[in-house]
Amino acid sequence: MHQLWLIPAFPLLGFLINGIFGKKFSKRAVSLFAVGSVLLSFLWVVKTLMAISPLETLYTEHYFTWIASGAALNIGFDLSVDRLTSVMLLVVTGIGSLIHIYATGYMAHEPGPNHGGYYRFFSYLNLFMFFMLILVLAANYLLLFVGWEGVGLCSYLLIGFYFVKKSATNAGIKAFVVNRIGDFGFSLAIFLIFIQFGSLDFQKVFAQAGGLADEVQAGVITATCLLLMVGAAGKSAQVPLYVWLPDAMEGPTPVSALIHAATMVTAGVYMVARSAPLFNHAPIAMEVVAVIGLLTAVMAATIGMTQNDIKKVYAYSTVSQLGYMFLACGVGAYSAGIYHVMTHAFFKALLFLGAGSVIHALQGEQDLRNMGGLRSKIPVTFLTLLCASLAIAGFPYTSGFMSKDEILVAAHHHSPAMFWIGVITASMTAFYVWRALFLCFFGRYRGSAHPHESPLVITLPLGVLALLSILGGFFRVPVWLEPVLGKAPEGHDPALVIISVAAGLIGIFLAWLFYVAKPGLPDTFARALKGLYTLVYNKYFVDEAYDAVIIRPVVDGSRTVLWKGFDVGVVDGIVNGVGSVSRGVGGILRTLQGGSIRNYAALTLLGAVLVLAAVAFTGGAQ
Amino acid sequence: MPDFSLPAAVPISWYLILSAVLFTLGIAGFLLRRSIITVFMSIELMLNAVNLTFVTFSYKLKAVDGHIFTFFVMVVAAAEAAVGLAIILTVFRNRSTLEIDEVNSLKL
Amino acid sequence: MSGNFEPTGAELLRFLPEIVLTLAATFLMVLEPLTDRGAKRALPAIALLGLVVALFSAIMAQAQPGLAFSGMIVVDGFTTFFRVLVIAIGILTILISTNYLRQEGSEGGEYYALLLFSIAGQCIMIAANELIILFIGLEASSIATYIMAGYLRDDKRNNEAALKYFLLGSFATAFLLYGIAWTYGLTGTTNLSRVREVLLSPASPDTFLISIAAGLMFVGFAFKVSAAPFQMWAPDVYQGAPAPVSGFMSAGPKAAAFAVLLRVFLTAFEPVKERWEPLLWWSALATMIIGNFAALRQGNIKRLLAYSSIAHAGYVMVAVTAHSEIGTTAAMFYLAAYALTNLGAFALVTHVARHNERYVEVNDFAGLGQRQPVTAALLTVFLLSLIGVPLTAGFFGKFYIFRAALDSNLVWLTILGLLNSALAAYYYLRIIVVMYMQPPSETEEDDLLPMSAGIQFTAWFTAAAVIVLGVYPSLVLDFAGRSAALLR
Amino acid sequence: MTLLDALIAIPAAGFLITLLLPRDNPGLVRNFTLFVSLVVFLLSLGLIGPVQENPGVMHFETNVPWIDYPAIRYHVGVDGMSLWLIILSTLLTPICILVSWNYIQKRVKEFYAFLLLLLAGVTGVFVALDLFLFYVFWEVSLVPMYFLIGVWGHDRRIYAAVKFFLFTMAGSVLMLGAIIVLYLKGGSFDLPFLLDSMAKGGLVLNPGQQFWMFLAFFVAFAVKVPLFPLHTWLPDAHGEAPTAGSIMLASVLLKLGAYGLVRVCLPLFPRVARENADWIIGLAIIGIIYGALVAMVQPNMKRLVAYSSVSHLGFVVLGIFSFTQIGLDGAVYQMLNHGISTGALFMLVGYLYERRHSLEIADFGGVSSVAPWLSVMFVVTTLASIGLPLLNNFVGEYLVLQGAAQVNFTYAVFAAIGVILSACYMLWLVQRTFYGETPHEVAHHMKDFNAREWATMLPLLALMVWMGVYSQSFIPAITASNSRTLDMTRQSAVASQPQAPGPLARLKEIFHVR
Repeated sequence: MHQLWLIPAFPLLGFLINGIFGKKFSKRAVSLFAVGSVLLSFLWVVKTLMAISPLETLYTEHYFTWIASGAALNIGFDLSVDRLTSVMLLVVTGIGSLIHIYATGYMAHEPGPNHGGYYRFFSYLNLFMFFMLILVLAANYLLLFVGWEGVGLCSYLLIGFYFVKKSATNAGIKAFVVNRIGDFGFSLAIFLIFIQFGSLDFQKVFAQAGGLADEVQAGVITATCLLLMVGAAGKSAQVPLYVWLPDAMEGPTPVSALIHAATMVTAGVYMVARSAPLFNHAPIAMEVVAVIGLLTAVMAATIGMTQNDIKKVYAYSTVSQLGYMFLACGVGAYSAGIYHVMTHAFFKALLFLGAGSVIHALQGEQDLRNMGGLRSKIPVTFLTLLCASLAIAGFPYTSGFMSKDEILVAAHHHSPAMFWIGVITASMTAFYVWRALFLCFFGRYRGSAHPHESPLVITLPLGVLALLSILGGFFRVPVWLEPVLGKAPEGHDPALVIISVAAGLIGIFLAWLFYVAKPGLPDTFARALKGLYTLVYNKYFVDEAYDAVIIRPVVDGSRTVLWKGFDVGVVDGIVNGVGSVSRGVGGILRTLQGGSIRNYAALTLLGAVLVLAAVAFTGGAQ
Repeated sequence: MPDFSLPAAVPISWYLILSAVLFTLGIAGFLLRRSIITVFMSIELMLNAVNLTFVTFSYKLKAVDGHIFTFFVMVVAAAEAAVGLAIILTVFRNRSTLEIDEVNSLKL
Repeated sequence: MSGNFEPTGAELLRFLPEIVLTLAATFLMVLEPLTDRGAKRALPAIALLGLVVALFSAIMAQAQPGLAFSGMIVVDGFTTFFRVLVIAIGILTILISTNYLRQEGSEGGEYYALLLFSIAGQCIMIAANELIILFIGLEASSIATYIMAGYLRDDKRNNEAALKYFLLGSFATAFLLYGIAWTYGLTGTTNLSRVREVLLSPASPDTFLISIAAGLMFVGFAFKVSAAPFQMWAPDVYQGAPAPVSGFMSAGPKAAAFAVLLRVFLTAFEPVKERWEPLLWWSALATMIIGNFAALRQGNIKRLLAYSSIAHAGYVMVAVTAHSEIGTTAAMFYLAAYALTNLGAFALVTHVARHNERYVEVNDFAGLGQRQPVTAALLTVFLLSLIGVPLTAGFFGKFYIFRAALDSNLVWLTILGLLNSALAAYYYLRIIVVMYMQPPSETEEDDLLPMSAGIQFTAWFTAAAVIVLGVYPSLVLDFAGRSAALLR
Repeated sequence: MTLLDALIAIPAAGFLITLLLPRDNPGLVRNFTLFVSLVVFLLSLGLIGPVQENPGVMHFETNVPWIDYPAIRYHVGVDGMSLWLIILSTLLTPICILVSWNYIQKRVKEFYAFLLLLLAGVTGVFVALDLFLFYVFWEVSLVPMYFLIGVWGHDRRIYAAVKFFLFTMAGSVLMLGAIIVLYLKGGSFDLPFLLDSMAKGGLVLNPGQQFWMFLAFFVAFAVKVPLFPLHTWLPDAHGEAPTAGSIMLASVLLKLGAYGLVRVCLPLFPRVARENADWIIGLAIIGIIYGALVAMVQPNMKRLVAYSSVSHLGFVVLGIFSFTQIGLDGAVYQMLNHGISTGALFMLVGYLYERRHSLEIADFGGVSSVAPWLSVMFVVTTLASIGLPLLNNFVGEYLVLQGAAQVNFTYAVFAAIGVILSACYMLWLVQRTFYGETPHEVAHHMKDFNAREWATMLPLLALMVWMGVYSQSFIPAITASNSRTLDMTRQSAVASQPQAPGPLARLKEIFHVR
């Protein structure tokens, strides 16, 4: 026993302490518990991983039976680690710790809607860590689902952190509900897996996955994998369920960095990679995954090019990067996907934290059009963001370059078309990230606030992350993962490398051209491609479409047709109808009682006649 | 030439039919007459029709008890008559009418 | 019918209750003019005494069951059961009436005398094993009740009730009598057992004519039990008559009439049952439906209870239709349970109605829950029993009846009956709603005094009985079961 | 007199004694009834140990003649399934008494008396093994609830109360008929005896009889559950009932119906039940989605929660008629979960009402700013009721859906939609009530929990977590008794349809595509 349970236990403890007593604590104490708990679990991760290595197979610890029903169903509360898990664990706890530290500074003068804001924020954050670690450590699908839903909850709570703002709470609900739609698919997948394999434990399931009849593979496994992909699409903001992520930027920036960039949104990728043994038997499903990933990458990238809110830009870039990861999984390069999960965690977290630092410096200004020329005013932030932008643009030997290269190579291996689309997307990515960078730090300052550099608690994590985004690629994740996820397709064709690098550089150059050299150009383009521009600028009107096609009809229909119509109208109508009918009958019968003796006598006579007729003419038994 | 000679004895059935007719007349009287007194009298008529039936049957059965029943019935009828007239009297006292149709305040 | 005409002691004993009652009644009549106002207080006591003695003699009579007066009277468990029942009803009626009469300012011995005569008549009906005796008992009971219905001479409602009851009653009786005559003529006897023998013998007369006779008699009985299609009189009379008398009529005469109906049709006319089975089936159904549906719209509580009593007659008819021993048992239990429940209810109605019965609308019970919680609670018990909620006598009554019906494969009649009883819940609940869930009306000029001793005793006693029978019905049921077995 | 008899007798006695207490001393009444209910609760805990040793069979059985003609016996017993339902009732009664502490100010005595009578009634239903006894308790539990709604309810209470009474009455009279027929055919009201003679072939019913009698029972239970479309009495009853009434109604009375289905309908009419499972499950699934959709558009909090109950109970029926161990366990467990979480929801809504004197969602907003703990508890309860993992409902819903999926995957697909919708209406309720700006009158009236309210909340909160994290404390008992029930309903040999060839064979099999 290596006490894996301690890893999630620490943040849970932090959550409980801060959640229950935080109101009475000083901010210092709150930060101590919050950051401390995460750091502890980080350290515990490192310790256990070292203890258990080499981790080539799943190491599982069973604690207690969670759900059992008869002999058929027995789901344990089991945690397990292997190399795949280890990467995720280190990313989650490592980045998590940094972001917690950062947050102590960022939220420092956060009064919160009620005085509890500060402790509330950190207790939520710790709760998120707890669920995220459960998700990663889970040894069976249902426990994974626990973390899955849990992180969804925390993201709901943190997006709606400023719960006085309607837009914030709306975004929270949107996130939760869209995730629920994904979870709908995920849960169905779980039922299928249980029906097919009689268990939900990864080991048992994957062990059987190999020896299945073809038609089962074609049928059940494909269905299962597609349903899993639905779940992943919800959590990792893939088409068509990506709509919640941009709105999620309503949350405080550290949240965007931790949950909506580095960790939670990559859970989908992790889940797909984890289910690799299943996907490998479902080629159709893998194709779907790849296509969805690519589609998402392109779509999000295009939107990203037109956004003016710095966080929105990075949000769409996140969506598009996630698309890359799914592309990787789809083409069978799971390890590359996870590799990109890690590097992306580095530079995207950095981008958001940097953006946060900028916003912090500008007292909450988020619109790129009101920034500019901050290069000199907040140099540290600038430099760190520069590193991140280089990484995401795939500048040679930065982390982003390494992982993205792996993916593109694998894609090319699978189908050149995918490779080319990926490349174009890459240059778009470079373009809008650098666009943001230029608009923010170059030119002259267009805003009104008085920018000032952030304190050390903020800049320190930035520094660390900057280092990671430049050099992080040298953790050769694919190699480390081979025993678990198999070899990524080989063959480093230098041409491909050059192409992808070139694409990135072109993107950067165009951004420079548009926003530094000739600032007039964008508007001319926008005017030239009016229709296209508005379409993209308004995110292809997807939200509006959903609203018009799904939400309104359902709500109005429920009100008018179901409730007023069926419930009140039909059912109660029938019930009350029976009532009034019987009252009516009663009224008719009462008119027999006219009160006149002679009528009564007549009726009596009539009755007598009836009686005599009855006895006289009935042949006997009825 | 048709035979107009009456039967030696009146057949039993004639009495029964007669009593049935009387009974029906009683009913008709009850239903058709407006004066409470007359209505009441038609009840007496019905009872007497029954008496006739009793006597007839008792004669047919050559048993005496039928006759005895008639006396019982007459006694009961007398008692009923006494009570009935008393009730009718009170009604008349309070409403000063013997129109049966006007006694219909209790209804529905 | 031949035999010696000096009755033996045993025969006298078997006839003792009737004798006692008649003597007591006559004594009251004689005493009435001799007593001045103050002494009239003693009259109800005497009546009660007479009833109690009669009660004991009825029970003693059961010690020597058998025929009396050359087979005209029969004393068996069935007789005793109903005798005891009607006498008990009489006792409770007196307890309800005394205060009522006092507040109406017409305490008179004759009221009690009439009550006793009526009960005596009912006892004779019950014990009669012979159609003429039966007729005499029925008339004695009816005539006395006619007068009681119109007891308050100067009250228009009383007059009308009496008149209607009298005219229609004697009208129906004529049919009954005509039926008796034909039965006599066709079978040559009026003794129930002999009629049965004749009908079973090869010398049996034409079943067509005999069933006509049976039909004519059914008219008379159905009228007395207010079964459809002869129920019209009941609402008017119950509404018009003094509340205690209405209570009495809904219990005593009804029970007696059902007793003779059972005796005549299940002994004498049993051989031709396939003739009258459908008749009873339809009559039962019609009675339940008319009673329940018409009650839905009633504002006047006396009239509402009248309709309810029609409906309940329908349930008993279901048991009669089953014409089996458990059917008879069920009917007996039901009549007892219903009599207790309804007397209790009418006692409280009398109490709430107050002087000159000014408060007999359902709405006059508004807020009774606050004003007199005990009254309201007791009335609730009776209403729940009428609905047939478990742990009340009414529930077991219904339960046994429908069990008997299903036992005789009257499936549809049972289903319809059950639905009827569900529907009936509505108008009983309305009273509870008014009592507990609506505020008292302010328009009342004279406030509600506490219950008089008699009414209090009646209400508590009947309520207790209703609940005891609801928890442990065997108390009554076992005896009823054994008596039902004795019939024939 | 076993412990079980005491659990019925003590509240019944308490009911009578309470009625005798002085009217002018409500404090005494409250304390007395609270004491009684707590005693009952503690005693009921005594059932757990013995029952859990061997949950499959009846414990604490008492079987004495009550009425000898016809043979009606006072036959009671408790097994793994009834155990937790009994404890649920005994737990919620003291909570209800505490909830009503300040809420009920008029006719205090009668109110608390009726609560005790209600407890006696429902306990009786859960333990009765004699069908007649079962019916008696069934009806007895009806009366106090009728008064609780009708006397202490809101404006349209009378309509609601009468509707409640008549719906249930109409259902149950037919059940009475069926019970009598069973007696006439089987010669006894004793459920175990009837089942035994059925198994031995002593009691044979032709298909027609079976169907109609099954229907009679089923309708009676379906009204109580309530199963779509017989549910319309529920929103009225809940909307108008006082808080305690709503809690008891939702948490306990609705369970009577589901309990009846499992305890009576399935074992007595296994064949018919299985044959008709399809359309019944259809209704259940319609109920799940329908209830959720209608709940979404309710302007009144209590009605919203009421419709959510329709949705949740749909899961229960779905699980029951899936005829799988997993589904049935889930159904029974879901009864408990719904009892806890929905009970808590009604309680919290009641607390909001006591503060704001309104149930219209529109009258609220920004409550969390002024009453943070109240809001936190509400949100937690909400999350429990929308089936968040590690909270109780998740376990039940998962088992039910897994069970349903094993019978026919399509069921699971449609039923799972309800899970999505539940998130919609509940979170929307939370947003409109607790988030946003705080209107003046809310800020003015709203206070956070006081000690009494904490005392009512914490046990339920603890249970939500406990039942969600460590269901093994509860489920084994349920499983044992359910497997016995299932054995009774087991068919001789369920014919398996032939394997369709082709790649999607197994998938078709799972989806029951033929």
